[in-house]
Amino acid sequence: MRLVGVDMKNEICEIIHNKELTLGVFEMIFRSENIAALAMPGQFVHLRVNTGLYPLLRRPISIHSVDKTKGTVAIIYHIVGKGTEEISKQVTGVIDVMGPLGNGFPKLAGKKCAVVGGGIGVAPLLELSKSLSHCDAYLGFRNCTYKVEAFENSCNKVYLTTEDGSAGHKGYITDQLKKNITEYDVVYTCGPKIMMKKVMEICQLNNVECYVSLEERMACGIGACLVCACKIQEENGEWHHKKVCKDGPVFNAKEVLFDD
Amino acid sequence: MRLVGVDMKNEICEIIHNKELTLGVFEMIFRSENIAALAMPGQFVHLRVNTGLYPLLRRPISIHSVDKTKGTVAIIYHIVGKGTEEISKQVTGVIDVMGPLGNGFPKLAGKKCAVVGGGIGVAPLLELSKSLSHCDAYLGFRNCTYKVEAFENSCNKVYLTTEDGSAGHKGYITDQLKKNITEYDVVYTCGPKIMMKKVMEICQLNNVECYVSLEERMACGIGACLVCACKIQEENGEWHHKKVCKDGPVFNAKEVLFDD
Amino acid sequence: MINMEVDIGGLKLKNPIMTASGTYGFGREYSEYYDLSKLGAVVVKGLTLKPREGNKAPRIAETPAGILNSVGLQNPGIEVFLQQELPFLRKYNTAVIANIAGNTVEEYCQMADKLGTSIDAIELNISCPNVKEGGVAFGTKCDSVYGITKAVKQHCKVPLIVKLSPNVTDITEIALAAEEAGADCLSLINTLLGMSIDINTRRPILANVVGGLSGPAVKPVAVRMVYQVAKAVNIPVIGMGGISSWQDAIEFMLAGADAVAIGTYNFVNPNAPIEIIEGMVQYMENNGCKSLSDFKGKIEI
Amino acid sequence: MINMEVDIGGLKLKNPIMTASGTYGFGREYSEYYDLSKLGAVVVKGLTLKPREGNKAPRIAETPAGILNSVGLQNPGIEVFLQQELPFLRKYNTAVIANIAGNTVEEYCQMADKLGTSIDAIELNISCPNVKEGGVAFGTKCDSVYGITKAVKQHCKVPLIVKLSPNVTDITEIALAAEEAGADCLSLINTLLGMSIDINTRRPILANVVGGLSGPAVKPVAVRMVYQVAKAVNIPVIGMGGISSWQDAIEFMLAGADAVAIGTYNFVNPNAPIEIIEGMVQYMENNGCKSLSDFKGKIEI
Ligand SMILES: Cc1cc2nc3c(=O)[nH]c(=O)nc-3n(C[C@H](O)[C@H](O)[C@H](O)COP(=O)(O)OP(=O)(O)OC[C@H]3O[C@@H](n4cnc5c(N)ncnc54)[C@H](O)[C@@H]3O)c2cc1C
Ligand SMILES: Cc1cc2nc3c(=O)[nH]c(=O)nc-3n(C[C@H](O)[C@H](O)[C@H](O)COP(=O)(O)OP(=O)(O)OC[C@H]3O[C@@H](n4cnc5c(N)ncnc54)[C@H](O)[C@@H]3O)c2cc1C
Ligand SMILES: Cc1cc2nc3c(=O)[nH]c(=O)nc-3n(C[C@H](O)[C@H](O)[C@H](O)COP(=O)(O)O)c2cc1C
Ligand SMILES: Cc1cc2nc3c(=O)[nH]c(=O)nc-3n(C[C@H](O)[C@H](O)[C@H](O)COP(=O)(O)O)c2cc1C
Ligand code: FES
Ligand code: FES
Repeated sequence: MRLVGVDMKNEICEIIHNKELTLGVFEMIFRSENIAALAMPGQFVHLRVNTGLYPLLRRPISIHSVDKTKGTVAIIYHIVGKGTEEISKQVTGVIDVMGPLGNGFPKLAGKKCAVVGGGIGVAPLLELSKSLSHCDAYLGFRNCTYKVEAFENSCNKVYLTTEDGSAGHKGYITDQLKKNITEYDVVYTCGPKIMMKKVMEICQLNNVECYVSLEERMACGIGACLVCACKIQEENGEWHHKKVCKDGPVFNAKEVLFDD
Repeated sequence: MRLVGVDMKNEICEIIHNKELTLGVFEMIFRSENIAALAMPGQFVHLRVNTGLYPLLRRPISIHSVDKTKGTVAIIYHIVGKGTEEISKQVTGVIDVMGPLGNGFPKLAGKKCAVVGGGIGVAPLLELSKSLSHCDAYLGFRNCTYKVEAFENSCNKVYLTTEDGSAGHKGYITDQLKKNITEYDVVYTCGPKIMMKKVMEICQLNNVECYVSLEERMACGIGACLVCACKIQEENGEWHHKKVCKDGPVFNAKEVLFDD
Repeated sequence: MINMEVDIGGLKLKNPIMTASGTYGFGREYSEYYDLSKLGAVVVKGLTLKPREGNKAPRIAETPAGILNSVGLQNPGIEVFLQQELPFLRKYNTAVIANIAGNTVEEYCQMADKLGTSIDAIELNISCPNVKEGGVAFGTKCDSVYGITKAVKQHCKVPLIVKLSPNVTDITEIALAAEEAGADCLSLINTLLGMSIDINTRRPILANVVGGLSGPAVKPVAVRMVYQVAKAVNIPVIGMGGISSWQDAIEFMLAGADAVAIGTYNFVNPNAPIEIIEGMVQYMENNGCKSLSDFKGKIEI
Repeated sequence: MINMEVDIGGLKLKNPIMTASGTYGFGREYSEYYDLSKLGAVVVKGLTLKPREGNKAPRIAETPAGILNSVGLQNPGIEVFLQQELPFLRKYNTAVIANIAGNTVEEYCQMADKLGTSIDAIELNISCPNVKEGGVAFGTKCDSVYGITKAVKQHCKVPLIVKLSPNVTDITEIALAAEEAGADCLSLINTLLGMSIDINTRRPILANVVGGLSGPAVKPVAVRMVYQVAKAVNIPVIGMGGISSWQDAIEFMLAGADAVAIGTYNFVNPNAPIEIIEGMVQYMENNGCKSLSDFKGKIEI
């Protein structure tokens, strides 16, 4: 007796390209008709690093964009450790991918939206911005910028900041957002925790709906192991540990409780 | 104060080629002027498998031949497990090599010699046969043969057997040796334990000096860890555990005690 | 015809491949990857009497060929399990084993009562390194293992599996205590207590400081313990700890395990249990084995 | 100026990097790779009163990120060590520590007598899993650890290091027993007891059936134990178990180790100890550390 559709699998996907965009930031495109067809902005894929037993676990990476006609998926990732470094070395061949996983950003029809991305956090926001009828982009980087043009094509207006002033405004992207916050109904954000906290604060003060994409260390990526806990507040004020991988990674900002 | 020369090191050597000779048997040539200059027939190199932590240990492989002018070293190896499989995949780039290690075959001037190799055991015998003034080769294979021509160039006579009769005589190489054993003063052998035992027996019966190259699982490869124990009988009849890596791999057959 | 059936202390499984507690939730997630009816048994996430939120994140660290976890028994409590999770699992033709953990012997007994015969077996988790009270403390002394096993056995209407901690001086001593107290089956190993430090932040990677080590790294310890325990006791043994391939599963069974569980490796390869079942069938065919007893415990010393 | 000196229970080392017993012979082999005078200390292969041939081969098996060994204390005996091996090591400006193992308490004491002050410290190996008599049995019970430490201490004219076995339920209990009995320093961990089976031959890979697990796989267990022990005792601690990089060495020192030893990784990279010393110097420079106490035990919980 089988009541649930058995349709998920890990796919062995052909790597089409895997190139450095800017210092330490890579873009990989791989072939998966399945993921390209199903993916929603904000979902992620779970990649197996093909060097055997160390690192043992898969690595979660957001889906950056998909090409449904070609059946391809693009991701952008930053080299921060062993796993991402190994992935960056796989320039040809195949990669073992689970996905699309998690819940994407809710798309609210007819609203005025802003996407606010910090660094590699811009990755999941591009596809989202394309799917929104009215959207501005706020992109904050430390020094190197990437994918700005793509946002310029998909958004009304792009605000750009770098911490060193090498491109766009010098400073933090949240300062730009603060100035214009009253123009928006909904804000979507992904980036360093400290930036997202700030964005959440700005939205709350101005009664703007806000969705955040959380990050936590993962094992299974599908909700079975409970290692990716985040604190989520219920309507009644109680908090519970929810799973970033399955209940998220996107949450409504008003539910999210950050420790410290 | 430093009394011993600190001249050994593990070298990162450029791989010049790494190709399949016959089903599952590969030849690798890498550059190492140091090893090419110092190596004696019967010595081995200890190769690091470059996939990280599993397999963790290096793999001992006999030096097959060296080209002193070009400064290159050739090895022949059989894929039997994870380590050799990974090594076979490294077709370009570099490999981390310790060597030359161990004691080679003693070359006895002016003697009539035979080298007896079984399968991959032929590897260390080629260079030896080249250095002997009078040498016949006995080469036994299961089905695929390799390097026979090279022995034909370096030896007086080459006896060849395969178990399936696909090349040379059908049968075991030890049967060939038995017929001619009285022609030799010294026999050098390397191959499966069962073959070497047989060779040792034939030599003993005929009072022919015999040197065997032993194999044992290794860790350090240089004599520090004592994992590569073999039983060696002293003149007085007592046996001791000696180190295949440092005291061998070549031993005088009359000292060797095989268990079971 | 190959028969993979095995009896683990009164519970018959169609094959010896189970999933390890805590690595498999309540089966829902992996049911989207394959038909759970193919499994010998599903062992569910460790249950407690009341819901538990578990430890703070980060709850996971990677180590050479292994992982450290400090989930800390997050679970919805036994009532929610019975009402909302068990019915789902019951749609499949596979045995369901409840892994339970309590703060006191009484709590364990109460849980056994509540579970009654609604599940196929109970696995007593007296070896979880990630909770302050109870947990590992119960599992490391012979007399407490004996006491708790004996007590729960009286409340347990289904086969009782006692899960052993590897963090002990002599595992056979503990195994014998559990057997003597009436355990129907033993399972081992739970995780080894470990720790990992981020040298940049100078903090432990796990918010809980220490955690349980699992994955391929622990396999040699697990195989040794299964071998020792299987020799010492007369009840079936479920082996686990680092199994990632059918070869590993066979290794545990040669060492004496009657069945095996796949834990950490589910995270790496969601189809691992199925591939291991298939590989084992192939192995049996290639080696002319008609039933598991043709190789179980057949290590030659 | 960076000062890497450390005092391990009365013995001053120029730096905290030592080589682990049994992985380094008597130093001869690695002396061909680098100048031994660069090391904080060399710990020699475990010595016994009489020469020992050790166990049958195979004595090594590979496991995920680790190795199992069953050398079984092959060594030429303490007399030959003193006459033929020690003089060689004494040519170098590094501390020499003798690791000793006996079948009885008396044997340990006799060896301490024979060693006298010819070595710089004695490491008591009461935790070798590869010998039948004595060995691990001494090391797993508090009273026997106390007894043997106390006895040997009376015969020991140099600092006494007690090497702890990880195969115990509570390592701090054992550590405290050793401290109370007069140990000047503790070292840990020795190997974890493990086993590996060749599924084709159905035999254990090691002729000795079981062996000791070491290498990166055990690092999280070792770090946890060093952390626990360093918190519990007031004597210095030498940490080891799976160290393969300077980062690992720093991790052990943050956990509380005063010095560290490199074992298995010598086999992989013969220059590992030197590279680790160099990496540690670099780390100290980058982090503005003037002495080891600037980071030793400085884990933030
Ligand atoms: C839902 C989700 C989406 C993500 N999308 C992207 C993306 O589009 N591009 C990108 O560059 N990165 C993304 N990340 C972060 C990315 O997963 C980590 O940078 C990566 O796992 C680091 O692996 P490593 O081996 O290189 O680093 P290591 O530091 O060696 O990793 C050690 C461990 O920490 C975990 N880890 C380290 N950093 C993070 C992190 N920030 N979040 C979660 N786990 C972490 C690793 O998975 C691993 O278990 C995402 C994370 C999540 C949870
Ligand atoms: C001195 C010496 C010279 C050798 N020369 C050659 C050669 O020229 N060509 C060649 O193909 N092979 C040679 N071998 C054997 C070779 O070292 C093994 O086949 C190889 O280590 C197997 O590694 P693996 O990972 O592929 O196999 P696995 O079976 O995965 O290895 C598992 C473990 O067993 C050890 N092992 C397996 N087989 C042997 C063996 N026969 N001898 C020693 N250790 C073994 C491995 O090193 C490893 O520790 C030599 C061995 C020695 C000791
Ligand atoms: C994330 C995680 C959670 C676990 N939770 C439990 C649990 O709730 N109860 C339990 O008895 N064991 C638990 N375990 C231990 C496993 O069931 C198993 O005994 C151990 O992981 C060894 O097997 P493995 O190496 O295949 O993972 C957990 C293990 C992991 C990795
Ligand atoms: C081959 C081998 C032989 C060993 N022999 C001894 C020994 O004689 N005495 C001892 O106290 N420890 C011995 N050990 C244990 C090591 O000293 C060390 O405690 C252990 O290997 C953990 O460190 P590592 O992971 O860095 O190897 C031996 C270890 C190995 C691998
Ligand atoms: S990663 Fe396993 S539950 Fe989220
Ligand atoms: S391999 Fe270490 S002594 Fe021979």
